[in-house]
Amino acid sequence: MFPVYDGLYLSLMLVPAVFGVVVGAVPSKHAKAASASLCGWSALMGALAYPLFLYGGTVSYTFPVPSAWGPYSVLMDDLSSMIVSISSVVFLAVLSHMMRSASAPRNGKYASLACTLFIACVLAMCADTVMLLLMAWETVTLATFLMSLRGKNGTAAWKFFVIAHVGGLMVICSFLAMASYADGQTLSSWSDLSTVMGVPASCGVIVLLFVGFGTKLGLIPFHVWMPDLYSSAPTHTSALMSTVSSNVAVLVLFKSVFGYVGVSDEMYVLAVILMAASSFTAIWGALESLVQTEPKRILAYSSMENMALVLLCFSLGMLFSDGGSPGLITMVLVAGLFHALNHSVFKSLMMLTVGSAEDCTGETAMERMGGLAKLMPAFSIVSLVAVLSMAAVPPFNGFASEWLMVQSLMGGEGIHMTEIILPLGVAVVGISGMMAAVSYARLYGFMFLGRPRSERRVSKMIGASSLAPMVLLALLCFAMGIFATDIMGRLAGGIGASTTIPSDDSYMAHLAGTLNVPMLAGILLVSVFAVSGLSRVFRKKSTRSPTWDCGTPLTEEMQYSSVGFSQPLVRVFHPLYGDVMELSDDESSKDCKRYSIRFAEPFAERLYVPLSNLVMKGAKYVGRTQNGNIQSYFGYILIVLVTLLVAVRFI
Amino acid sequence: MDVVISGNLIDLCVVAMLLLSMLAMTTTRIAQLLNAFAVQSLFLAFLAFVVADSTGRSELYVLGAITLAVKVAGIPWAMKNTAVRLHAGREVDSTMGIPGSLLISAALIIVAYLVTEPLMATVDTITRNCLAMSMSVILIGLFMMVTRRKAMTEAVGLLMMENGLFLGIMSISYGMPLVVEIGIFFDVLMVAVIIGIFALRISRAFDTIDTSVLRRLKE
Amino acid sequence: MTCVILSLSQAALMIALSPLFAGILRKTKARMQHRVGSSVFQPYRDVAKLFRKSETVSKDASWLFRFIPYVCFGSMVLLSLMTPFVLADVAAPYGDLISMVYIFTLYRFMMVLGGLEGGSVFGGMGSSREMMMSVLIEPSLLLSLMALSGLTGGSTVMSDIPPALIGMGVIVLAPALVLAASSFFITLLAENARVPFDNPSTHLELTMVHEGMLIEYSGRGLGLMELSSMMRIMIFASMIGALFFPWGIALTSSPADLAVGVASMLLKVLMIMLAIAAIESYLAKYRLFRLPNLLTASFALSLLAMISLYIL
Amino acid sequence: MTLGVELLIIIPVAAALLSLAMPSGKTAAVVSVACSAAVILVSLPICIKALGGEATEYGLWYVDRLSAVFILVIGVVGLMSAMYSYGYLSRDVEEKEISSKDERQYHMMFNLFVAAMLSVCIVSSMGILWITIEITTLVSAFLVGFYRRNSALEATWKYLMICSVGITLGLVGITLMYASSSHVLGDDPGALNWPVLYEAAAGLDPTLIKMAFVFVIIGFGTKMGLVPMHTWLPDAHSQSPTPVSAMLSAALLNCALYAILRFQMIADVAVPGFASMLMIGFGMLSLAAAAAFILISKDIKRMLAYSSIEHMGIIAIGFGIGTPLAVFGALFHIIAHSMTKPLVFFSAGNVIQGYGTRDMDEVRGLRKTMPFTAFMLGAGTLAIVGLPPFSVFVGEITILSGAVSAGMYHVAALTVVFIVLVFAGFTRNIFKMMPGDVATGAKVPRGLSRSLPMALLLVITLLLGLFMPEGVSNALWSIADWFSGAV
Repeated sequence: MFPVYDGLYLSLMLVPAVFGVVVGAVPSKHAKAASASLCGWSALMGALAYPLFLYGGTVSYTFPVPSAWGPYSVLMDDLSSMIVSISSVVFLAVLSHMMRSASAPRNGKYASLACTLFIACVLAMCADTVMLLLMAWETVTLATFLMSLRGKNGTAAWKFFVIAHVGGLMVICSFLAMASYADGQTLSSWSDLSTVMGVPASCGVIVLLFVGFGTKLGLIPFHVWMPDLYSSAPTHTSALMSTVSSNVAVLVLFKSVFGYVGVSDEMYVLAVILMAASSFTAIWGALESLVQTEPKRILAYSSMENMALVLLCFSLGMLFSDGGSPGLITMVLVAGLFHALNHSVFKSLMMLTVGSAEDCTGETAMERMGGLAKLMPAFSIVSLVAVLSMAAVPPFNGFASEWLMVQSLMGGEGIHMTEIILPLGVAVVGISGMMAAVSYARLYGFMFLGRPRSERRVSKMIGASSLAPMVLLALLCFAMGIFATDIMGRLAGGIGASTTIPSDDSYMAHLAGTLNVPMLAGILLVSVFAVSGLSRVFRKKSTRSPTWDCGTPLTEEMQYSSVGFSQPLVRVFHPLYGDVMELSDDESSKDCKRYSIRFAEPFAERLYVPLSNLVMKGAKYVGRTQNGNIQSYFGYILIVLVTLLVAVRFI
Repeated sequence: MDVVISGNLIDLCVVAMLLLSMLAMTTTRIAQLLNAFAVQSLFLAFLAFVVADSTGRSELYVLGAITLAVKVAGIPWAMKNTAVRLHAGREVDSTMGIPGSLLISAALIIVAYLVTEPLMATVDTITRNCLAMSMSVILIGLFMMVTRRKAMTEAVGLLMMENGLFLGIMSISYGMPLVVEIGIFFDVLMVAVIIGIFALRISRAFDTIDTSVLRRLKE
Repeated sequence: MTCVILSLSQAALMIALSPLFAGILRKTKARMQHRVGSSVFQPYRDVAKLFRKSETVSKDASWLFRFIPYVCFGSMVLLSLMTPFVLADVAAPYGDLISMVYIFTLYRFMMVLGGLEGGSVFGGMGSSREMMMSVLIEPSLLLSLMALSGLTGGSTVMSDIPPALIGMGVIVLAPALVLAASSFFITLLAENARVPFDNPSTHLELTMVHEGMLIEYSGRGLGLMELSSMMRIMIFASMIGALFFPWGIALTSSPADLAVGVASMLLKVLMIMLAIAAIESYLAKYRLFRLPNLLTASFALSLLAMISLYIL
Repeated sequence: MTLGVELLIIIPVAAALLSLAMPSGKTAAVVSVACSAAVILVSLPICIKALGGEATEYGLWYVDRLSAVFILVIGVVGLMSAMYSYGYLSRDVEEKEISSKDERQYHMMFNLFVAAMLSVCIVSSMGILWITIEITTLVSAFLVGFYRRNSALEATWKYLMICSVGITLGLVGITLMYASSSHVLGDDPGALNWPVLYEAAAGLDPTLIKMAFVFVIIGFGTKMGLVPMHTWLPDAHSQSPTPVSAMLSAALLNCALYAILRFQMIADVAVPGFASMLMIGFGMLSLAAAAAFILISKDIKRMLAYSSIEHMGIIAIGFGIGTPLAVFGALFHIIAHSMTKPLVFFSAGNVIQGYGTRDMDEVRGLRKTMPFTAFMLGAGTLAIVGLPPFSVFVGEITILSGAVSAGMYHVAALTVVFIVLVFAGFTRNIFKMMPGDVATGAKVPRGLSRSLPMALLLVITLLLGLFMPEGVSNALWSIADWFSGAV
């Protein structure tokens, strides 16, 4: 594009959001609406990024004011613009759902923070200088933290904040290390730094990057904040956090590992370790999601599982660089990126679903919902799309990316030493995918199907304004599934442009013949509608009757419970759960005891609690030196003085 | 004066100062402590005169005179008065017994010797031997502050440290430029005065000048 | 064009024959248990009867309840169009092993949701157990297919596999193939709710899995669901016949080849049905929590298949 | 050309006398504000000239690039604190905690304090530098003990005694340095003047310089708040009036740092690497201990004091690393910390006066009770713990970057660990106060004199973090290059 237009486009996208930040802070009744609409405009502009890229090429711009580390500049290349576009659409949908949602905070500050988040995400995705990237990335953390504060959830938000900060500092350190080897602060000029850095340093940097971004994506053991925060933060915060900011993390991680550092074939061991970590995370996320009783907690673990699959793909990409064909590397990376994009679409849809359901019923526990499909059929259709996409069922988008993952795992055979690793990888994808599907079936089944499970009736129906963004996202789920091969091709092109992996179309060409989602969808739809059409033509009488009750009238509670539903699997994987059987007195009767099972997150109980106790103990120990006695204080000075003098004398 | 004689005199003064520091560590009465300090300051002043005489640096006379006026007479007198007025008691409260204090003081002297030993070669003043002594006086002064509980004894420790410091200044460089020297001296005086002001305020507020009551600000 | 016609007609053949094989299975089982058993054509009659009957739908069920049988049936139609049956290479543009696995997931997912509709306890229980099994099946299913594709050069396109295996000759009856096939056979039993995983002929509350999910269905819906499950076992059987032991399958569309293909395929499916019948007669249904052992064994078999692929 | 460096002392001293003569406390406060503004105005031409690379040197005075940074920081912090003092003390007067006469005395001491701190940065002789630093202690002792409560007296006593011991040790260091310089320069009266010393640094005796630096870093480090000599700091900061705490933290500690830096520059030439090692060691120790203290503190002002220790530690590490990048970061961090910490102190001051307690466990519902203060406290907290887009973030990562590019990975790693601990403790303690219902009985302090300096500081720290004009960046880089001997 021409430089003038680059600046114009960026200012059309970012300036309204900047105004939105300010406008939202004004104490006025209309602040929220004004700020959110400004942000909406920005998101709309953001959605145009990829079309504009196709039309005019890379957008690059340097801001007129410099930072302490030289200029701020922005470069929107192939991959960035695509991810910016999709993220912006998601952002727009979440934002427009927020406008009318009953549970969203009503003041303008929330919208103002959303504007901040949007700016930070966009800038992080297309930053071209280190400082801008690091600032934007940390601002993403900050904005999500502030957006997630609500009522008394301070501890959950704080946990997130601290863990994310740990990650942020790791990311910062890794970028600083890269910067110390590269010449200059311009990211687009960095490539294949591993040749300069040497293998140990670049492995260190890659580990820092994985763990650093992994804190946001829920890599074990940094995932402990996720369930608490997702369930206690406002819905739209969780939606944006798990989708848009995850996209940012994935994109930057991808660019840094495969572009800036560059992967070399000596990183075999590291790749295997990272693979193991992400596999474990995926299985853990899926396992834990089975025992959660709040929809949002399920979604938290599901995000963890999905993001772990993305990380798995990236680590496979590293593994394949040791002898794999460039086409294969590209394919597995495409799978990862595509899955991240898909995840952002279906997860935001699911988050909005859960949020709307909570708005309608006023309940947050799955155990007390149910029967929504009968009351709100349109809502249930849209949500079914989300659930099916998440469960990786054809012809929706989740299927396409998981297909590609499995395909590349299968195609990776014969590469150095991978005989055992790849089958295990396939098993991981299979088992975690299926477990996740179980937990989505459970989620959908217990929210939408059956009879309402509590006396409280649905207080209000979902409005068209809430449904519209969800329909948009559902259509996107479908479209991204249908046009999967096209999107994969584009992503492959983007990968070629932003990394040093030579582009190789052989696999993609082969792919087009194998994965044929339109064909699958076509046959499926034709056969479903043909048969259902036929049965409409030859209509038979249909009567409504109560569910078979074996002679006892069925009440709300006489249904299978969501805890019972996953019990068989819990029994199978019992040793892995940190479930605690608790015996307590029953309030209703003196002689009765009540058994309950509590599923505590083992990582929180066994790792974080002891760790924080240890730190606090150490801190208290140090604190005792400040004992108020001035004589001890003089003593410290004397001791330090004598020690140093003696040291200087003899060393 | 003959160089040898002045050298001997200087050594004598310095050793006396160190001995007085040790003596101060063994005192159990405030009055004794103040006396020890006054005598130590007297030796310091004398030392200044000797050095001034043997090197011909007349500003050291001024310094000696001020020391005489302030440290030998003024401060000990003021402190004695305050101690009486405040009913501060005659005892010096120490957190450590006399033998222990003396042993540690001796150890500090050894440390001072060890660390200053390489410096001896680099300084070419006639008073350079005093360096180790001055370091010892400083360290012992600091150690006195560590072991003594009363505000007044802590102040004396600080003043003794400063005596050691002035000894050091003279021993390695025959004194700093006069402006600096005078400034430093008045500063020290100001410190003494202000510490005195606050010691008064504290004694009024807490009815004691035992600093062990000042322990409420802590973690 | 001939390709499309052949493909459609072989799918039609599969759909048409599936109740027959279900009948054969039942009949064989009955004979092995020294019963007379119903006619091999009984399943046709059952389905036809169900289609004619009026439907009773639970008051608590939503639109999804009526929709699910169509989706289940549709996905089975899709699968039968994808699977090589008589002719190896008809399904080329979309017939892919991995897609296939995921279409099975769709089928199962929908069936589970159907079980949860209506709020019946039986449905919930069936769904719950079905989900447990499917989690444990999934890795071994994927791995056995991976071994298969690894054996034939890494392609996951179904129509590539029979010619590749046949081209390799009999040496290909390597441990890998046998192990993968046996693992796949176990998943067949599990997926199709056969003994020892489930007893298709019982409606005992505490034991049923598959039937539990269907308990609220009646009339046409039930008919479609029954038909789909017969098609499912047919598809699995023909996958074993066409992919693991493809000898005899038609590689070209010449009439002679096709005739041999039809004959050999029917024979292979018949053998598999007989094997299932034998197993069902000689084994009892396992306790629910013993099933993981069996499925882990299947997983181990498929993993061994993968290993032997490289090591042997 | 002489630019009237003396004015930097004369103006505040005159203002001190004037404020004592004022009829009321409020007019005295106006005098203080005017004085600080005048100081900034007067210092601007001097500093700009100095930053341009041209040192001003005549008589006792010496102002170069390094001093210019500190002068400007003291000027701005002084102005903000003077403004804040207006509202803060008049509230105390209203509540009969202090009398109007006390208020005037306060302003007198305040202006003297400013004068003392400015004089630290403009004198040439290291001996006089020592004197001026001692004067800052003496003057500020009265400010620390301004509320004549027992606890304030205790804090003052500790402050005075510990700092006097420290400063005495510092003088030993100066003496040793003088000994080595007079050895080289002979009996030159300028042998303690910094430019002369710096010129002759290469010829100074390494053993003496090493020992001198040990004394200097312990002595002035006491004043700067390096662990384990920091013990006076939390007491003094927590007991003094809030504007004074801000001054102590954001200006006074810098003065001591300034003195250490002057010595470090000499020591780095005479004994390369030695001073750096000590700076990193003490910096790391300070950072570690501050992290521990912040985790357990309950008193908001003590926590902020520990945070100052932490930042002084980070700055010391930055200067210790000594590469131009790290020094640049450390210089930036000085400015960033000094612009941010008063903001946090001022908002904490509002909380303290509003709720009547310093205990963070007793403060709840801040967001609803005092929205403005809560916002400022929140923003200030985020800024001080090093989150973008605030300036402390830039300073911290620049220092980290210096550590990484100098190959000191262990330094970087440890720094990160402690920064995280500080972050965790600080945010937990502060954000715990935010939620909840309106606190009954809280007396919300209001007034432009409070909100204006806070708003200004927020804007400054934000702008500093986001943008840096090329002129400023060049000036800081030139200092960094000069400091690290890269020129």
